[in-house]
This record gives sequence, C-alpha cells and structure tokens, in this order.
Amino acid sequence: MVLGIPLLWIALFMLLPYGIIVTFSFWVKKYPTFVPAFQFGNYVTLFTDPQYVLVLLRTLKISVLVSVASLLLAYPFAYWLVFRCRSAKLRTWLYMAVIAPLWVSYLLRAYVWKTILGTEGVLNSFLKSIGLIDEPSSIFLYNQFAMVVTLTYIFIPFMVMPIYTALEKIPANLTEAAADLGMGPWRSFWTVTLPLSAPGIAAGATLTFCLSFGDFIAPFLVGGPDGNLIANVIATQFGAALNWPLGSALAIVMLVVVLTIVSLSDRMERKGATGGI
Amino acid sequence: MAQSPNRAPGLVSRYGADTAFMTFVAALMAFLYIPIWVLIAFSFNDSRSLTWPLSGFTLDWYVKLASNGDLLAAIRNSFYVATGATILTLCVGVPAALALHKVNFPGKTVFRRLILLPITLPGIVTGISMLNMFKLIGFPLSLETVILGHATALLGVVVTQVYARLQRLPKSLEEAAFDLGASPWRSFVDITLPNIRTAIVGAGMLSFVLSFDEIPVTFFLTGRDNTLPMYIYSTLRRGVTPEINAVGTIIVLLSLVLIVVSVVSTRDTKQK
Amino acid sequence: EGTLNVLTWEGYADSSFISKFEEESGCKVNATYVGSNDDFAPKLMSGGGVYDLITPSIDTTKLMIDLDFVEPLDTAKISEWNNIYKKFRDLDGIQKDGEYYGMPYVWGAIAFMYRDDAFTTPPTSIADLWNPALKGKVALWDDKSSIYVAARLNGDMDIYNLTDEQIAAAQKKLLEQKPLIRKYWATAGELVDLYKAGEVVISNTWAGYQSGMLKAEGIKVTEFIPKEGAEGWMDSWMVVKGTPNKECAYKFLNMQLSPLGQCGVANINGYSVADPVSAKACMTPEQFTSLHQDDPAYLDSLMVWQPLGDRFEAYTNAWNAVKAQ
Amino acid sequence: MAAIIELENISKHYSPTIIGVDNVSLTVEDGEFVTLLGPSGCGKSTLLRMIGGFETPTHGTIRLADKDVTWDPPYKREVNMVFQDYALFPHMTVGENVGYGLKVKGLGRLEIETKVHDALKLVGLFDKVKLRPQQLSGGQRQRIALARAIVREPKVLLLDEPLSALDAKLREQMQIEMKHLHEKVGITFVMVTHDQTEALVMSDRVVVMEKGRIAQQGRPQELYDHPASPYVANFIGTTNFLPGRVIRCTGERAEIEIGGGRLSAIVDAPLVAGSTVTAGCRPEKVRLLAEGETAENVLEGRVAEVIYYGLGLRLAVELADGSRVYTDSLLPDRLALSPVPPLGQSLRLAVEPHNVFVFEGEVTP
Amino acid sequence: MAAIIELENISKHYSPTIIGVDNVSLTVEDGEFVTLLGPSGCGKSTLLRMIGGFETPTHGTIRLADKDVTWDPPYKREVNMVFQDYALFPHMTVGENVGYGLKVKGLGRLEIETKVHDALKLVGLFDKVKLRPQQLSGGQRQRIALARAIVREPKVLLLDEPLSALDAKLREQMQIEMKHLHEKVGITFVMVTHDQTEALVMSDRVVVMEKGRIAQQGRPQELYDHPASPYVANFIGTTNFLPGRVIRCTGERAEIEIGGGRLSAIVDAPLVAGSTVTAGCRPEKVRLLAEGETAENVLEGRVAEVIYYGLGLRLAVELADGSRVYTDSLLPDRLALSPVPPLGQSLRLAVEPHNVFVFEGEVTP
Ligand SMILES: Nc1ncnc2c1ncn2[C@@H]1O[C@H](COP(=O)(O)OP(=O)(O)OP(=O)(O)O)[C@@H](O)[C@H]1O
Ligand SMILES: Nc1ncnc2c1ncn2[C@@H]1O[C@H](COP(=O)(O)OP(=O)(O)OP(=O)(O)O)[C@@H](O)[C@H]1O
Ligand SMILES: [Mg+2]
Ligand SMILES: [Mg+2]
Repeated sequence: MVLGIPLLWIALFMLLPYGIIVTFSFWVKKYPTFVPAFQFGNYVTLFTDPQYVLVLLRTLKISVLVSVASLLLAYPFAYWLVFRCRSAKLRTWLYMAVIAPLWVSYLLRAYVWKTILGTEGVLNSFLKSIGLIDEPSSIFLYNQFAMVVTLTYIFIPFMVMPIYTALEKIPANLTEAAADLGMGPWRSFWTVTLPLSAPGIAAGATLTFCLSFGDFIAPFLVGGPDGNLIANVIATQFGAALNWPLGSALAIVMLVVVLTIVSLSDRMERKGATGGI
Repeated sequence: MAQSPNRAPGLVSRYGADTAFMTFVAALMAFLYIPIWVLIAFSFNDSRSLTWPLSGFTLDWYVKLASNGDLLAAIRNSFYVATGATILTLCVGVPAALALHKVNFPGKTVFRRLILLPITLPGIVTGISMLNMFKLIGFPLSLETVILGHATALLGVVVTQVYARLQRLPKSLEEAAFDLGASPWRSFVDITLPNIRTAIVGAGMLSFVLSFDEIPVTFFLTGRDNTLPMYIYSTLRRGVTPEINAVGTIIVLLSLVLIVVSVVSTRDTKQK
Repeated sequence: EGTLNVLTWEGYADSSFISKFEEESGCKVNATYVGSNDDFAPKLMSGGGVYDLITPSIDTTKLMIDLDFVEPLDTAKISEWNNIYKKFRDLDGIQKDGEYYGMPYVWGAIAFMYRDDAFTTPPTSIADLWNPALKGKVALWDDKSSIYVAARLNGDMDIYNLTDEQIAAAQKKLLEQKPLIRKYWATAGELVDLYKAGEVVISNTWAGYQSGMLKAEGIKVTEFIPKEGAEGWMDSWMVVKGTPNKECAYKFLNMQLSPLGQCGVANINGYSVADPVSAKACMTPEQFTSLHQDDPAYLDSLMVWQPLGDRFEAYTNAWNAVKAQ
Repeated sequence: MAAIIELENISKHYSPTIIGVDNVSLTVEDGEFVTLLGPSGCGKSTLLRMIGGFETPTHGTIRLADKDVTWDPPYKREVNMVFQDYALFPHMTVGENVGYGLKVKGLGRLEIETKVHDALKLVGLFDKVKLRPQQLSGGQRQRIALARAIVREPKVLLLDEPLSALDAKLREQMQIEMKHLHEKVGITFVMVTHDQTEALVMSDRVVVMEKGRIAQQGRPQELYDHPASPYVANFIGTTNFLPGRVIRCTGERAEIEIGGGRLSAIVDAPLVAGSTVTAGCRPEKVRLLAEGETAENVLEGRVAEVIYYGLGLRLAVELADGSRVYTDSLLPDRLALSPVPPLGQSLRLAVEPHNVFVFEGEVTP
Repeated sequence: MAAIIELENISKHYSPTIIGVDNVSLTVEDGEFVTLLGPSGCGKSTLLRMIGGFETPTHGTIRLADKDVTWDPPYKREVNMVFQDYALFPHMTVGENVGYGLKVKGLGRLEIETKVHDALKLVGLFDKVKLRPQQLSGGQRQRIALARAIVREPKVLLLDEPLSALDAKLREQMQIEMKHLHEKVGITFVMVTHDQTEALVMSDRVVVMEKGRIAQQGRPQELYDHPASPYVANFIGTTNFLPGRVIRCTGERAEIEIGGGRLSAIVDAPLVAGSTVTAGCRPEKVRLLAEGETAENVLEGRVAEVIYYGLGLRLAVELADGSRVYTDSLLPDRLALSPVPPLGQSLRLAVEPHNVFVFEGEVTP
C-alpha cells in the first residue's frame, strides 16, 4: 500500500499525461484545431524554423546567466553563514531571511522590479539623487538584464538552500587538516571546500536553471521586445496559435533538456556522494 | 582576559575578510529586502500608480481590499487549493518517501527519478501535460484539477524532505519497536511518525506556500475560478493597483508569523 | 434562477450595472476575464460545462462557430435585435448557414495614441512609429494586429487577405522597427503603466479605453486615426453550446442591449456600442457624439477585423517570428 | 538446563557472493551468558539479528523454547534486543521508553508504572525517569536500553556490542554490572562483541566466529588455554607463534625444532615426524629463568624491547634466528624482583610443555 | 635534548563559564613521545588544538622550537596533526591525500611522488595509492592519515585519539606500530587519549589532565607506582580504596587503621595521627598468602567473586567490614598453583607497605 498510492498517482498524473503530450506532438494542426496523425513535422519545424532555435538558445543563455548570478551571490553568503558566522542565532535568522521571500507572491516580487528598474523608478531616482546620473536611464528595464536580475532575485533561495546544506555537511576538520598541511585559506578553499560542495552547487544550479528555463512571467513583466523565452512560445502555441501539437513538441523538447540537465547533475552529485561526505 | 588583537598580526587580514563578507551579506540582504519594502511602501501610497516617487500616505487600499469581492474570492480559492494540494501531496508523498526508504522493488531508481522530476520540471510542462489529459478524457477544468496539478507538481518537495528525514532516522529505532512487540503499523504510528513529524509539517508548509503562489500549472488547469496569483496576473492586464500591494503586505506579515512559528516550533522539538 | 458564467473582457460584466441585473432577474453573474481573443478557444477547449456566455471579437467569432463551441441564437428572443447597426448584423463572422451565432455588443477602433508633451508636431501616420528619433519610446500591441499595421505602412491595404509575400514584407518592416520598441504591450493595463511611467510616448491603443484611464491619472494623451487608416473591432455575445442556463442567458443578452448594458459598458470602457437606439436613450449628446454613435462614415472608414480562417497561422507565425528575433 | 535457542544449519546469503553467516548450528542453554566473538564482518550481528527476527535466514531453522520461529517477525518472538546505538526513542522520556514494550502488551497504566519503576531501580536510574534520552550520558543510555529490554521479561536478551560506544573505564565498570544483572534476572544473554577481554570477563560460553562460521566455542578459560586453531589463539589474547618442524612424537608428547631451539609440547593428537608445524605460547606463560635455574623448554635470546603497561612489563626477546618471543610479567612486588633487564641483555626463557600449543602447517598471524 | 614545545600559562576560556584549559604549563623535549591522558571533557583536545593553531589561547604563550607561534595560523606552524576521524579528503585518492601537504611546499611532481611513495611504504600501504579513503578499512585510513602528516617532516606530530576508532585487537597492533614509527622517524609525538593502557604502553611521558589542569605528569611507571592523587590512582589502572584513620606516623612509615584491619605504608610526607585518610593499593600488588605464611600487612576476608579475564584471575575479597579488595594474579603456570579458591572461602591477603598509597581525606572513587 505504501507503494500502491504513489505508483497509481505516478501512472495517472505523470506517465499518462506525458504519454499524451508525446502523442500530441505527432499530431498535426488543421483549422480550426488539430487532428491525429503520426508525423514528425512539428519537430522538423522546431529545428528548422530559426525562430524556435533562436528562442531556445536565448532561453538557455538567460537560464545559465541566472544560475551563474545566483551562484555568485549564494555561495559566498552560504559560505559565510556556515563557516564564518559565529552566532548560531544570527545564522538561523539570516538563513530564514533568505528563504522567507519565497513566501511572498512570486508575481509581486517580479512586478516590483518594474517599479525599481523603470525609467522613473526607484533605482533611477536613487542614482540621480546621489548625482551619479543626470538623466534617468532606460537601460535597466525591458531587456534581458532586467529578466536576469528579476529571475535571480526570485530563485536565489533555491541556490542558497542546497549549497548551505552541502557546506554544512563538510566536516570542519577537513579544512583544519588542509590548514594543518600548510594550505593557506584560499588554497584550502579551492582544493577542499569547493570540490566538496560541488554536489550542492550542482543541485542549486540545476534547480535555478530549470526554474528559469520554464519561466514565462519575467519576460512578460520586465522583458523587452527581445525577451521571448521558450515557455512564452509554448504558451502562445497553446493559446493564440491554437497549435497544441507544436506546443506539445516544444514541451517535449523542454522535458528532454531538463532531463539531460538533471541526469548530468545527478551524476555529479553521485560522484560527490562517493566522495563520502 | 580579553585578547589584544594587536598582538596578532594574522588576525588583521581575518578582520579584513570579515568586513568584506559583512558588506557582502548586507548588500545581499538589501537586494532581497529592498524590493519587499518597496512593495510594502506602495501599499500605503495614495496614488493609484505604482511609479516612483511616493506621493502620500493612505490606508485606502486596505479598505478597498476588504470590499473587493473578486479578490477575496481569489484568496479563498487559493486557500482551498493550497489546503487541498497540501493534503493530497502529503497523502501521496509520505508513502512514496516511505517506499523509497524501506521497500526494495524493481524499477526503484526510475520511480525515484519520476517522483522527483516535477521539482525541476517547469510548471508549464506539468500544466500542459495534465491539461492535455483532462482535455482528452473530457474532464472539465476547475479548482479541483488545479489541486491535482499542484499535488503532482509538489510531490517531489514532500518526498525529498520526508525521505531526507527518514534517512537520518536510525533504522534501529523501528527495529527496537518491533523488538518490543509493536506491529509494523503500530511502530510506524508510535515511533516513525513522531520522529518525522517536523519534516512532514515543514514539507506541508512549504507545499502550502508554493501552491498558494503557483502560476504556471494553475494557468493551464484552472476553470473559471481564479486563485490569488491568477487574480493578480489578470489584474496586471488592467493595471495593478496598490490593492495588490496591500495583499502582498498582508502575505508578508502572515508569512512572518508563520516563519516565527515554525522557527519556534522546531526549536521546541530540538529542546525535547 | 441560476448562475451565469461569462467569459469576457473586463468591464463587460462590471458590477456597476450587473448588480442591478442580478437583482431584477434573479440570475447570478460570475465573470471570468480574458486578456486576449486568443484566450477564448483554449479556455473552452478543455471541456465544456464551464461557461455559458462569451464575448470574442469579430475575428474570433468564426473560430468559435467552426470549433462548434457556440450555438445559434434565437434572435426572436432578443427584443432589440433589429436596432443593432445593420453593418454589424451583416458581418460574416457571426453567421453560419443563415443562422446568427453572435449578438453585436460594442465596437471601436485600434487607434493610435501619443503623449502630448512628447510631440511638438502631432503625429499623423503609422510611419511615426518607425521614427528613429523615438528609439526606445515606442510600444506596439503584442498581437497579430501588428502585421496589419506594418502591412498598411507598406501600402498593402487589403490587410485581411495578405499574400505570403506581403506578410513577409510586413514581418521585415516590423523587424526594422524592433530596435525602437520599448515593449510590446500585452494588456491594456500594461500600456497604461508604460505611459504613466514615462517609458513610452507613442503606440497603438484600444480607442477610448486606455486613453480614458490615462486621463483619469492626469496624463495627457491624444488618440489619432493615422492616414493609413485604423482597424475596427466589434465584440459579440455568444451562447456556449449546451448551456443549462438558457433562460438567464437570454435575459442577460437583452439586458446587455438595453440602455442599462449599453451605457454600462460605454461608461466603464469608453467603447462605442452596437445599439444606437439604447445609446441615444441613455447617453448625453456629447458622449453620443464623441463615441461616433451617429457617424456612419467613421464606422465605414474602419477596417473591421475579419476572420482569417486558414490564413490565421501565416499571420501568427510571422508575428511570432518577429518576437522571437 | 534446557536448550532455549537452537540454531540448525543457519545460513544467510546476502547475495550469491556476500555470505553473512555460513551453516552455523548453535545451542544456547536456558540462563546462559553466551558471547559471539569475532573480528568485524565475521557475521556476528547477522547471526544475532536472525535470532531476533530482523533478518530471515536463507537456510536452516531457528527454535526458541522448542518453537520454530524461523519465519516469525520480531514482535512475535519472546526475545529482546539491546542495540549497539541503544535505539532509544528520542521523542519519549526515559519512563516512556522503558514502558513502551509494556504498553504494546496492553498492560494497565499502574502495572506499567510499577514494572518501569522496578526496571529502572534495577539499573540504578530511577531518578531519571522524566528525562529524555538525549539528556543522559552514554553509560546511562546504555542502562536504559537494558532496562527497556529486561522489563518485558523476555526469555532471551540479545545484545549487539552493547558497550562498544563507551569509554574504556566505563566499559569495564559496565561489564561487571551487566554480569551482575545477568545473575540477578536469570535471563539468557546472547551478546555480540569484538572485544576479547569483554567476552572472557562476562560470559559463560564464548563462540568465536570466523568468516560466517563458528571457529570454536567453549568456556572462556578453555578457549584461552586450548585454542583450536591459530586463528582463535591469535584472536583471543596474544600468542607467540614460532614456526618449526616435528622431530618426534611419542604419545601425547611432541618434540618440535624451532629456529631458536627446541620445544616439547603436550598434544591432543599425534603428529607426523618431519611435518611443518607452528608452536604457540602465551606471553604470560613464558617465564624468565633465573641464573642457574633449569627447565624443560629453554629458549635463549636478548632483550629487544621493553613495554610497560601499568599492570606489568612485556619484554620482547629476540631469539638466535631473529624471531621474537614476548613475555609478560605482573611484577607482583617490584622490590622482590631483580631490576628490569636492560636492552640487549641475554636472557633464558622457559615455558611448560602443557602451555605450548602446536598447530599444523605454517601460520602467518 | 632541547625543548621543542613550550607552553607557558596557557588558558582557554570558551566563555566565562566554560573553561577548556586552565593555566597549563608544559615543556616537551625534542623527540619525546608525550601523551595527554584524561577523561572526556578534561581539555586534552583543546590543549592539542592550541599547539596545532586551531584554537588561540586566551592567555599564555606557545613556543615551537623557541619561536613564539601563539598567534600563527596552523598553516604557518611546523607541526602536523592526525585527526581523530582521520579527516582524509574524500574527493582525493590516497596518493593525492598524502601528497597534498607537499604540493603547497612547491616541490616538483617527481619529488612529491617519491616522498609519497616512501611515506606509504613506511605505513605499509603503498599498493593503495590509487584508492579513495572510503575504500579502505579503519586501520588503513588511520595509517594514511599518519603518512599524510609525516610526509611533511614536521617537527612535531600531534595526534588526537588516533586509535579510538579502531577495534581492540587492531588498536593494540597499531600501538606497537606507532611506537616503532616514532622511533624510526624521530619526530616529537604529542598524543591525546583517554585510554590508560594506550598511554602507558606508548609514551615516554604521560600528562594526566583533570578539568583543564595538569593533575600529574611523569614516566608511565612513575605515574602508575606513585600516583599523586586518588584521581590519578583511579584513572590509571584499578585501585582498591580503603578508608581509614592514621594511628601513628614515624618517619616515612605510617600505620593506618582501616575497616578490616591495619596497614602500614611508606609515605613521602608525614601524616598527622588521627586524621582521616584513604589507603590505596593496586589489585596486582595484593597477593594471596599461603597457609601459615606471614607478612607485614595482612587482611582477612572471603572470596566474593571470581572474574576470569584470559590473562589471569581477579578475585574480589570481602573484608570483615564489607568492603571489597580486588586481587589479580597472572597464573604464570596454572598447574603450579593451587586450584582457584571457591566462592566464600576464607583467605588472607598481603600487600607490601611500599605498595600502599595514602591519600589525605575521604575518597569516593
Ligand atoms: N544488509 C546487508 N547487505 C549485504 N551484506 C551485508 C548486509 N549486512 C551485513 N552484510 C555483510 O555480511 C557480513 C557479516 O556482517 P555482520 O554485520 O554480521 O558482521 P559483524 O560481525 O557484525 O561485524 P561488525 O563487528 O563490523 O559489526 C559482512 O561481510 C557484511 O558486509
Ligand atoms: N568549541 C567549543 N565551544 C565551547 N566549549 C567547548 C568547545 N570545545 C570544547 N569545549 C569545552 O571545553 C572542555 C574541554 O573540551 P575538550 O574537547 O578539550 O575535551 P577532551 O578532553 O578532548 O574530551 P574528549 O575526550 O571528549 O574529546 C569541555 O568542557 C568542552 O565542553
Ligand atoms: Mg555488527
Ligand atoms: Mg577530544
């Protein structure tokens, strides 16, 4: 029974739906909707029509940038929390403080960046007031930069959590051993702490990457004319274009990309696990 | 008895590094919280527009909020969906975690992969695939389909958290219960459950929050009813008013309370 | 006696006039809002039994009929049917096999709009949206309508029957414009915000609606019909096939054509209405005039949307390709 | 005394290649204190867990009090286990922990309280009844685990390395206490340990295991004095192994030629003259000969190392062929002895023939 | 020999109430093997970690080879540490682990390889160079940790309970091996342990700690034979404590009246007649008197318990006042002895006056 319920659930709400989108992806669009068929036209379109390839590449780029940006922010923070923060209470509170924004509406958190980055927004007002710029600049909003900032802001907790856990699991005496063997703080970080936290980085990067990869809100809110991401295209295919087969094929592509990333990072984590921490 | 730092040349660089770290942490906190303060500030701003600078103080938006039937209905729906999804996902996720932990069966790795997949899988794929299914079997969309969608999408959250806790639970505890005459069911209720309780509560709380705030799956699976984020999403079309910021502010306050409660409650169990 | 679930645009079931209807008829109205005409089909596609009434625009009504989502209207039960502008009643989009499926309700133009303080010489042409001096200050509706705009700029005036070459030319034109674009606006509110926040000074617009909202915020904008002409649109009420609430549905349709409904929506959204008789009864003369209710020439000057049928994909595909770049 | 546990040809194959326990038969008498002793991985825990019902054997039969329980789950067996990590329930107080097994039995509240009280008295921790296990020290937790098992009055108490988590001093103390407890409650104890001293000090019978099989079993003294194999000799206590050849063997007396001299030994079975053997003897059975004193087996060598270990001295004496013989002495009275011999000094050692073990073949300890 | 480590009035206060180490001064000679011995929490690790540079003292000065290193970080000190749980890097092979500390020195690849090779040879694990630490057994890991520290040729090797994770047999073996290693490499060893035997067997000097302070230090034999306090007497080896009163004290000889009789003892400092004292003696210094034999200090009692522990016998003898005295005997030759006395038999015990310790006041061991 312990196994039965989850198995049934998986079969009903995961395997069946995935099976159906796979099927749909071979169907064909025909006015007014679409009809069953078995052909690879949708996939051919996806890989020959430059618009899809372009969007896919752009989505990959944005997702990588978001992962890297979150990593650069999250890692030093988690590192400081685990190894440098002396007060356990402060550590708990700061950790909670990073996770807490998750509880605030995702849309509002994204939306508020419009207010901040806009031409007459908070950031421009601030820069003007400290005399850094004379004229409000429009370079902050409605472009890929704004999307990366917003997505990083939203997904950073998902990077902090696994890295924190991974760092916490590193026995203190390993870094002590490194110091003992003559390694200065930097070298001991590069040779011991960083490699041992690799599984956490992998997990966090996977999560932020996949979450950004599937986002369609940020382009809508803060993206510019060149901000279309793959999820927007899928939504369009299911909405405006009424081309569910093509949309399904896109979803399959997305699924494959995510599965690839996940199994890559799984392998990395497993390698870390045999690292035995 | 206090140590004098000037005796310790090695410590100077350490203090330097500490300062750098502190600055960084402060900047990160600013990055995380300035937007939230901006959000809150606008809920008291007396202009309908969400553009800088603020023009004046008002509580109107809170008053309006209280009388906005659609918004209140959306909040109610969100509570309904989040509660339903949390209960369902716990009902499926906890047994799944137990199965992963204890039972050895063929295809276990596939099972694990599958059940954890929705965590990383973009919600849009979950939403679309389930939409396709409901469409195919002719099941009308409603809040209940959203609940099913959320429960599926959040399954992995529950499974990972509960599974992690189970892994940390010494196997000998349950064996000791068997040994003392407890049947498997009894030892689960008496021993395993109390010891994974905080993980279940934590996973439940996280699921609740994530479901409450979920958009992509809801977007594809909801019928005519709006959840709160969907309501906000649709008002984005007409133009967001600070009413939404007022809702956001209330959510921030509520989550603060919840966070404090959860911290306090986990601290309690630690003391035990 | 029953609850009507309507899938419609905001304002079309506004409580300012619906509550009165609910009181009088005893029918409860439950509204869900769409953001685009493209939302109707997906929402109805995944199973029936959810909505009773919908209000797609004239380019989408045909699709609804072809998808078999809606049922023929019993026009005898709509008391003011014959008061509706004949031009609208005769539109192809709401008929099939001699039966009417849609009840015209409101109409308007996809006009253009600019911010007064940004221009010394008021723009008069679509070409002004291609003016490099306005780099980063232009917005355009995120819709296949963009193709219509670009096609007109290219001089292809039969915008609903463009050839592949003409669509490609329009696509090229839009790509030329892309560097100037601040944002492709998706929703009415978004465009309003863009103007308010000073991000944008010129764009196309749903005539009457966004300018009204901006005026309320104290932002001076002017709508204009460019010399290349403007598209016109018209929304109709349609009854979803197999609705169990037929009685309430017809009560609702009648109310919407009555002065209550017609002025209700005109006051909220600033759109022109389909029944001049009701309009005359409830509007001030100024409002009546400013909404062009008595101006058949204006109506005729608009290129009212037409269903694209098979060509739909070519248009959307071109537009998506522009966005993808 | 009747047999309470009977294992008949028990095997446990975790996989075709991983064999935890290999065809073990063992009978434990009612009230006995039996220890399973062996190095890590030899299958002690597996065997114990099969008695407890936590593993099912792949072969063989387990009988408890004449009842076949081979396939019974743990909660149906009248045995209780004390786990190595104690497995105290962290969410229950000490009292609740001890009472849990009674609650499951469906006893009344009052009865449970009395029994818990008695059990805690027995282990001397009644004042801790309201505390949580985490608030106790290692030794205290250990005793609570004992109390929890004993309170159910099982026929057999199984103990898997019950003392291994304690420090040396505390372990020694607990060894004595547990032995007393065994005498008091009269329950059969089956204990797993890899600590030789622990096994010898505590048990009535020691079962030495080697790679899933029983290498030898018997009373502690028996095993120590008459190890059946070099493995047992080496595992229990320290043994000097001296490779050699049989010169002659008459009756129970054998003459062995070893590198550094000659040894006679009392043997159980006759040996073939000329065969390769290994002679063994305990360091404490080797004594230093005084000037002029003679003995049957005399070995000559030089002091190579002196190891002091509180209780006494261990000398490593290097024989002529370079092999080393260790000799222990307790120094019951230091002043009465000649001073500790300096490194390099020549010495003569003696060992009685009945203290020499002889194993066939060569042995690499 | 020169002092290599000098600790001067070292204290470590973790907080105003938690005092890890309390005003300790200690000098370690070059090449010595010094052991810090004491029960859990007495500050052994803290002291060692301050020498290694992992903690900074709140007071006092640490000098290594005459250089003040009190404030130097670990990587600037010429000492190396072997951690209790080895702290091998799980993401590196054995070879990389051992070579890690050389890489930083800027040695060439070839030189590193040679040194790693030599170090692994030294600990007998050269064939494991390509494996990961997780693939090794506890004892092997321990030796790799040793090799990793030694390969850097530090002036001092610090060892924090290096053997505590090993089983008894392996531990014993490693004790000998480590002692040999110490002799071979000639590096100063400072080791922490809470195992008395380990301390006594391995070290040149033992430092017994009690609550952050040094209770006594000296050669193992000195400590065992002349414990300075009941704490030391009890912590190192087993001691029979007998409460009593001083009857008279002339010169170095004191007469003590105890519950079960009288004892004379040789004392260092004169005692006040009539004062309450506790007499102590080691079980192995107590011998059974044969029929008719006499001795200076004779105690009479009955056998209350017989404990067999391989090496020998321990008898618990109950004196007239109910107190128990333990006596150990090695049985160097079983047959030469009278049979083991049965429970309840009357016995006479003797202990030489110079084997009786006298501590002032009452002692609750
Ligand atoms: N669950 C298991 N699956 C596979 N092999 C196992 C399992 N449990 C034990 N083994 C193997 O069976 C053998 C005996 O294990 P067991 O735990 O009984 O040894 P042990 O004598 O108790 O050792 P230790 O002193 O280390 O506890 C070992 O080789 C071990 O690797
Ligand atoms: N980081 C720390 N913070 C606060 N107190 C500490 C810390 N480390 C040790 N202590 C305290 O200092 C005292 C000495 O600890 P230390 O670890 O040196 O003892 P130890 O002799 O090594 O004990 P063990 O044998 O258990 O390892 C203990 O009371 C301990 O609780
Ligand atoms: Mg075991
Ligand atoms: Mg320590």
